[in-house]
Amino acid sequence: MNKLKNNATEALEGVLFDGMTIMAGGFGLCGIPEHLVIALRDSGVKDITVISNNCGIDDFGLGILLQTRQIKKMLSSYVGENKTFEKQYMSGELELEFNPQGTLAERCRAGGAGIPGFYTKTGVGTVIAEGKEHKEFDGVTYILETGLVADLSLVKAWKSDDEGNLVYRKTARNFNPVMATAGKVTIAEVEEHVALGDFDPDQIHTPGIYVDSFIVGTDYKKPIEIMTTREYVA
Amino acid sequence: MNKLKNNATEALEGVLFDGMTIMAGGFGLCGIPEHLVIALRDSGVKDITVISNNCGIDDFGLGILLQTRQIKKMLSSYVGENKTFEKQYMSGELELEFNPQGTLAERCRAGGAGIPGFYTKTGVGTVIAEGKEHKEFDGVTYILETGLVADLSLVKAWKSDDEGNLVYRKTARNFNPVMATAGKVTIAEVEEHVALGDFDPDQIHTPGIYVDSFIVGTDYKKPIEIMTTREYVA
Amino acid sequence: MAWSREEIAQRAAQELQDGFYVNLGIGIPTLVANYIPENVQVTLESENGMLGMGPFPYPDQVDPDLINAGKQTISELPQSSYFSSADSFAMIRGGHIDLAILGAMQVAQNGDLANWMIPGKMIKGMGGAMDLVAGVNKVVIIMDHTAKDGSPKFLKACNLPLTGSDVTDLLITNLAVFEFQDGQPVLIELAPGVDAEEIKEKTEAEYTVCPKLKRHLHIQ
Amino acid sequence: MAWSREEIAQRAAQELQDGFYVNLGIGIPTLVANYIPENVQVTLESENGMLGMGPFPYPDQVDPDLINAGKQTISELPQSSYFSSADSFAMIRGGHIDLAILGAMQVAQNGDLANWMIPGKMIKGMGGAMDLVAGVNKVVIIMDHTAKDGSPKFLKACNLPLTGSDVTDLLITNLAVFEFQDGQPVLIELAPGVDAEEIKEKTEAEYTVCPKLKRHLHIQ
Repeated sequence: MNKLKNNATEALEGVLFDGMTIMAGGFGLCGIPEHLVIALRDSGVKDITVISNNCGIDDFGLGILLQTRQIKKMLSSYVGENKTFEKQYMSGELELEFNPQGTLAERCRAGGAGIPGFYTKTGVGTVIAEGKEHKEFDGVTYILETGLVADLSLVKAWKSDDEGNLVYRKTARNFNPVMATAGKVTIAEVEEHVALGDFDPDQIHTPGIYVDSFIVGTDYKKPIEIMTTREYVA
Repeated sequence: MNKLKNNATEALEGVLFDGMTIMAGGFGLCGIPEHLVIALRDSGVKDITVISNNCGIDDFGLGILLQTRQIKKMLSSYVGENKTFEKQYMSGELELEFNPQGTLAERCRAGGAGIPGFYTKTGVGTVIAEGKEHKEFDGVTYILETGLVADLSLVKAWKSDDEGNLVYRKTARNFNPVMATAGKVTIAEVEEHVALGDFDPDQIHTPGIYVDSFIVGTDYKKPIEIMTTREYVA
Repeated sequence: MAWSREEIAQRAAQELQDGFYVNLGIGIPTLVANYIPENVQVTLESENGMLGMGPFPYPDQVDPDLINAGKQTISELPQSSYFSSADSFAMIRGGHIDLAILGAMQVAQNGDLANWMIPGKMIKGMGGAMDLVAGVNKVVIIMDHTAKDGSPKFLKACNLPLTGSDVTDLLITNLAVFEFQDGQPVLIELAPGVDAEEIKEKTEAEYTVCPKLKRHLHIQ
Repeated sequence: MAWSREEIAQRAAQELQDGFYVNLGIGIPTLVANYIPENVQVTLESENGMLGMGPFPYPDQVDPDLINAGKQTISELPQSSYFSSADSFAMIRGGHIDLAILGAMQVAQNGDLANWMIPGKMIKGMGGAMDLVAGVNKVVIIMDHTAKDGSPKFLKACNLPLTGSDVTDLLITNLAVFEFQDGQPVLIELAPGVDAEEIKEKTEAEYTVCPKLKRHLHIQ
């Protein structure tokens, strides 16, 4: 069982089909599977439903799949930074389902954990609650949200060992660990491949059981959306 | 905000009351808050409902609270290694609610995560399902389980920094991280107190937000229930 | 004289207590970090997966793997920890964050909050706002008292789609402060030079006036 | 000639496939680890929070912080990882474990399984058994074909309290192997020297016999 693939195209071989559902990790442009998304575009797979907190920007991240019109539907919590998105959504080309960010994260976690539904206070009394089952626990009203499972999850980690054990870096962790658990197939891309035994087993974020294969990416772009700095005080 | 207390008695000061619900981490005798349990016994607090996967052995771990008859009810998945338990349960002195181990873990996780209820396949068609709401998702039947919150959670970790960030060691992690999230008050005991900044922020298991106070235990007994070894082959 | 953005942030900062874990929204709420009272230590949470958010980084320490929920580059502190989005919102939903300070478009007298969409305009999404207002122990809302056309924003009922129902604990505008007591708004403070009459005129919501109404001469 | 405990374990080990993640129950299932076929690499999960469970430790490497779900001291491997009980059962419940091999008191013809309590006796608890049978992709049950008094244990319906309903995928006894195909048991193999008649006599459950019924001369 060799989980390491030579490149993104090889990793995606045999797992893509039109109309499939794909989860993609990342928050904004932070911790996104850059290379796998490019390979996804190059594959030409169509009518994808994408589950991802955001949809990249016009020319980077998931945004590049909008330019090629490969995305049929997005399930996200925020899509603010994308003109292509706005155009396709307004013209009705693109379907969009908004989920509160925490509900989205928990739906992925539930899907991966074999929990088909859970109750949350988030969204009660808002449009999010419309058509959903309401239930009281101890006098408080909650709504039923369902678990999400994807045909394929694409995640970005910092390091992987041969087993596919993953370690993430800083806030680039975000949705990646839960989405790794919720894909029928999960492919990771990492910046560094380490030898088996290099990780402290207490310090693995995603156990290899969730990772079907991984690639080592090079030349990461990691664009920064909003550069904010402070000045050195002399 | 100094979270470090001098000893277990000081840490428990002001948080105990008769009839309270207490979660205690550990699996068997592995990763149990030994010192806090002793201080709990010495406090004399009565009629406790204890949520813990097991109930220690006769003379160690939670078992010592049975000897003093401080426990009114146990919520556990397995209580096999304890004669005192058996006696008190058979005589009706002690109430007992069995939860499947995964359901117990998930109920704690849900309680800590503000999820009052979730559906699971575990226990469908068994006594565990009796009286619980059944619901179908995609043609499969699940039962509703509820989140658990405790008045107090006692957890055992390996190391803590000043902020109460915790790191666990090997399988001594078990129920401790989820129980840490599900206590209205959470007290940790650790083997080592490290300086702020000693932990890699990527490698913290329980963020300090969940830990109200902690103590550094000494002379850990850590009894082994079943010693199994292999021989060196010459 | 209405409070400036900075003064509103300064007033909101007075809600911070020692040991609090706090989530600050985008915009004016972000400024609150500049006015944390002396002797008060708070830990800032960023819902994309960080506790112990530090200040903006020095230019040579910018790290694309380290951003806040507003996608701005930030820095870490010795007490910082990182976790997944699921763990972050478990923390928020589970009531472990003491205080959130968020902006708003409208607030209603029953505590309803609208701050995520305007029908007819491009909807960007609610991000984590719905989770925050539903989960955080105390929700402080910051907004201008009236819209640009002078119409009130503190209403009998919101007419914009809600972010949460009955979720506001404290409302700080550029003119006044309202505390929700048992779900009912009470006017408790006035900005310098603002009187109760002016608030009455510029507010649609029904509220009571605290007998000990505090008139600020200046923000302290 | 009925299979021994070791031979049952050996037969069960044939269900292991390369790359499988496997949970082994207490008792005979534990022995399966000794018969993992060559060229097959499996990763053992322990539901108290470990993937990549290694063998028993050398006497001087015993670690009280490192035990398996049977509370036995074990060792770790280069690929091991540790996680919480919640994460462990998320893995199990979420269908990520390929195979579980567990002991039983009774199995019914609809796949019902009873392996956790005998009414009237002290109940020790189900531990993780209910979660495992509900969540793991393929559940292999190992048990003696009959009770000590000779009464059948593979029944029309279990009379002991269930661990799970309709959860058995393969039943290996000391006399035979039954595969549940579309929920119906099919006799597919016989232990050496055992014939179909003997199985019929010692079984209460209704089952069909596979046309290609395999008669073992010896376990390979």
